[in-house]
Amino acid sequence: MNSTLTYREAVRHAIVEAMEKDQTVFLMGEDVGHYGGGYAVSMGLLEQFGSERIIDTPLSESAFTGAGIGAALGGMRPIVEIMTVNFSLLALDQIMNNTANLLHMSGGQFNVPLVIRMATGGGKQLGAQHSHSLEGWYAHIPGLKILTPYSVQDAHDMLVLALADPDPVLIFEHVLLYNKKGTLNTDTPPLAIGKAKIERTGKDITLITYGVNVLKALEAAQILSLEGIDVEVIDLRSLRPLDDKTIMASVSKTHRVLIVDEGWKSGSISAEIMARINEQAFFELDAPMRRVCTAEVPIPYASHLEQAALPQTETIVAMARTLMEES
Amino acid sequence: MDLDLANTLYREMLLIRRFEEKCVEMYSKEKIRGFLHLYIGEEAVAVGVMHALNSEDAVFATYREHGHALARGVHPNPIMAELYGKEQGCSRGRGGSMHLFDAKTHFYGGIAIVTGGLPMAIGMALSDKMMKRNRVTVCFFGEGAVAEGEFHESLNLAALWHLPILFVCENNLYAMGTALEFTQSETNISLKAASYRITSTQIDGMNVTQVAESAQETVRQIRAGNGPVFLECLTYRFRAHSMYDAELYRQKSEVEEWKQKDPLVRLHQDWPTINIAQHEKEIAQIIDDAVEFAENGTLESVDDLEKFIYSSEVAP
Amino acid sequence: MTQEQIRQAIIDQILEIAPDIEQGDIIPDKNIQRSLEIDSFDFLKILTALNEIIGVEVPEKDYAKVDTLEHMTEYFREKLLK
Amino acid sequence: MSEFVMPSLGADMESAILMEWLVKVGDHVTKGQVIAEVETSKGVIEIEVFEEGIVDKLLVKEETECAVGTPLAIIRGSDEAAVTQVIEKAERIKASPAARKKAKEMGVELSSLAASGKVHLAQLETFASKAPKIIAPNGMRQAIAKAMSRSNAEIPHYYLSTSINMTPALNWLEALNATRTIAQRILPAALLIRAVVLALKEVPELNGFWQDGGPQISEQINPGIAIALRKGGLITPALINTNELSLDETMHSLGDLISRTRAGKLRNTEMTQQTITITNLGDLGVESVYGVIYPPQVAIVGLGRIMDAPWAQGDSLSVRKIMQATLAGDHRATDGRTGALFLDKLNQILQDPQELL
Repeated sequence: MNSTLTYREAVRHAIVEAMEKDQTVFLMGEDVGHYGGGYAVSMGLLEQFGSERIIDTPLSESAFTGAGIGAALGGMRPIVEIMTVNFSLLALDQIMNNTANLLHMSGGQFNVPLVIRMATGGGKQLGAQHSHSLEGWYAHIPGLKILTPYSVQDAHDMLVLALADPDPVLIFEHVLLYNKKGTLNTDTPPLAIGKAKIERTGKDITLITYGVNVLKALEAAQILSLEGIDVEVIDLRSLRPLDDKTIMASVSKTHRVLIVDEGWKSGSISAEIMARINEQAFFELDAPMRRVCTAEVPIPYASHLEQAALPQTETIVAMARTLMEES
Repeated sequence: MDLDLANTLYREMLLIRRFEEKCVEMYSKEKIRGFLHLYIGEEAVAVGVMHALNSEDAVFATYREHGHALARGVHPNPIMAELYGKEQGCSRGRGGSMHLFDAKTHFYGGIAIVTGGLPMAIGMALSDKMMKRNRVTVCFFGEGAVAEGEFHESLNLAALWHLPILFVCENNLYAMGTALEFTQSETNISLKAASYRITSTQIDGMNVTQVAESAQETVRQIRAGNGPVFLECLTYRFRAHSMYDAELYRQKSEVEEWKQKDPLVRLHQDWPTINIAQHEKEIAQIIDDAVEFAENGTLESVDDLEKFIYSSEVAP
Repeated sequence: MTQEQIRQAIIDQILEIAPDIEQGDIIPDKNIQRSLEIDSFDFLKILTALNEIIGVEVPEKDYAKVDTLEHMTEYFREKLLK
Repeated sequence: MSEFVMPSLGADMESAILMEWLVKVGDHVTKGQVIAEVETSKGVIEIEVFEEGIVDKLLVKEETECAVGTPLAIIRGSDEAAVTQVIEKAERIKASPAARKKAKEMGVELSSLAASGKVHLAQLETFASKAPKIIAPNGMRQAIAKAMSRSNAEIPHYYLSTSINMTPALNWLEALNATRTIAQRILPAALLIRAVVLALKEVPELNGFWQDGGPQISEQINPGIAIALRKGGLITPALINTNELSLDETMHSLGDLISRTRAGKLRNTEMTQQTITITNLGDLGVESVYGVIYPPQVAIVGLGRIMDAPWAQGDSLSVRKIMQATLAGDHRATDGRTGALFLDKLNQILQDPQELL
């Protein structure tokens, strides 16, 4: 079935679908019930499913994230919503020390089928404590799977995939995407975790990105195409595991790499991707790899500063031109 | 309480005592490495509480958990093998002393971040409640955990959600080397729990009879659907924080004083007919067997290093 | 020295001087120099070496009698018999 | 202090691979000492140093390809102090990894695309489209192709030919050889070279170069001897200073040169200092050879097969050993008259072979 809806509605759709189908699925987090969710994803769900399954938690990120782990160990399929990625740092002990480690340190006895959703990214003038992009950081941790849905389809599908996964999955929903409309097809099976998607084929540059920057990358590709620069845009979808195969195949075709990452450059997922290309496809490169990342500052409040800090369509276009000039 | 029960409790405490003494020996011989936190002196708490549980109940413990694992019924062989880092260990050598796990006995570790186990225990109890399983989750932690935010977050959730959970605070007076009075404005921990509207009692953790009876009663209440209970057990560790430390933070006389309250001695005083010689003999055999089992254990292939990161094979 | 030994000594020397030639390239009744592209220089080297091994010097006037492997073998055999 | 650079071992040589250093830092070297082996399109060649001194620094690792002129080593005078500053190396070609891979696949030297600076895929694609490269079976073929094309394009050749009665010379040689052990025998090839050299002494205009728009006569006579490699290909290394060699010495030097040519052990002077070329295809049975001059030389002597033929002398007709001698000359440097003079001298010498000793 095809329908047009927003990204937010697609996530909600997936939650409703899952909760209707499986009694063990429940949603827990700050303001997910009576308020309707910090980003209104769970609007109306309390009325539909009741307070036993749509659980408003106190401002106790560590406790309710840990409770998600315990419940998952106890046979439930919890979806833990953390309002924004910055707050997830309060739960880092549970996410890192417990969620990611349990299966391994128990010698394979205890897997944790936990789904954690959180809003990520800047662009809404929310300042330095509500605007960061730390998904690349989480991708550092073995034991976790890190998903970054860009499309309305993936906003839905990734939750479906995460709930079907036996291990902890973190989903990062970019705040600028919630209102984006798109088509949701519920008949085709979702593209698996760990598979990147080529959003646009091209022969000159491989542009690797994820989340909201796929949108900016596609805009940039459109502008560049008028100049005769043919950009291939890859939506990574999953930052852990990374789809090395799709990346390397594209690099082997275009010989030029541009990565757009809303994280900071230093120690970022873009750095990791570059390292992998270096390891696996060095002799395909015809120019130094380039990237557009967030400026190395806490995200400022003032709009012009915030916009200057974040990757923009224009900066992507400019970097693509540089890349072409270099080869 | 009868002689049979006294014999059982004595035997379990003795097993923990002798097992850990063997651990010290094996640590000295470098068979066991890493941190080794000994429970010697505190045996009455784990043994008394576990006695109140049935086989379906869930247990979360800390890095000082050899005693809890043994009292819970995890076989000494895989525990010793785990300390040896062998693949026959209860965590396949992936965990070590601080991370004993056992699915069969619902023993969830072995969580070595202070207070880290509390939120998970909350979740476990929550799942029991949501799935309408009549079982109890017991969560052990030290008095040092009280200083962490997760402690308060978790107690609040337990009370708020009316969860079937038993909090067991093993108050041995020292968080590593810092005495409780230096870190808490209110040193009566049971009062803190009570402030969350949790039924809370302070008991003598050196008296296994009292621990067992209190646990029996509280677990019965929890099963009856009366919500969480908090037991503060006053206890003492006879040995250093981890294997050896200089113990600069406490007086030798204080240690000697507490040793007068040794739970094994205490129980024997109450039940002089306990057949100590018989228990010693049998336990010596069990421990010899555990050492032999661990010695004969095999090392997991390094080829399998990256196993158990995900349930199925996933490229990084 | 048997005929076979002489023959083998000649073959060995040809292969020594012209390492790129394979034993199978040497056809018994074909002119050695032409068929194997051995120039007068190499030919002299071969005869010099064979002189050391077999002890027979081939004077220039007899060059026509040692043009093929067969002839050369026969030539040395006869000389040795005398 | 001086730089020892990759020598040019032929007008067509652009680069070579330094295969092996035969000296190490601190070694004392003498003028003319072979200090390294390099592999060129013509094979492995030993290269000599032209001054006396001490090896101060080796600048290039073994198995490195270097353009002609690349400093390979620093030689200091015996009394000079060791150099302390680092000698700047030739600018590295900055080829993208993809360009490097592609160039390797195409068999193109990056140095042929850029002497320095950057190389990207685009340059290789342009290169491929402009010069549809026929992949050469080997570099030697390419080198010959280049030199011969240049010769035919630039040099106006004239050709002369004469039949020479070789019977007196060969009879003389046979008698001489009959008195010698097999190891001391002289081959007709050496005898012919000796004869050519003696003739050149009389007609020196053919021994030299056409350079900078004018002829230059060389004092040394270093005939380039065409030596066929069995695996295909031809090299014409110089027999150095043949003008100072007796017949025996000529024979000996020729033997040494042929052996080293086939072993790939030539010296740089032998690769660069030819003053004329002698090609003798007689062994292959051809009757006459019309050669192509190897620039910047001005002549090539061709010697055909010596064969029995009817020979008229006065009224009588007899069978004699006859050889066709040809000369190709650079018409810019000499005229047919000079060539004719040379062939006549050659003939005279061969009729009176005693002179050859």
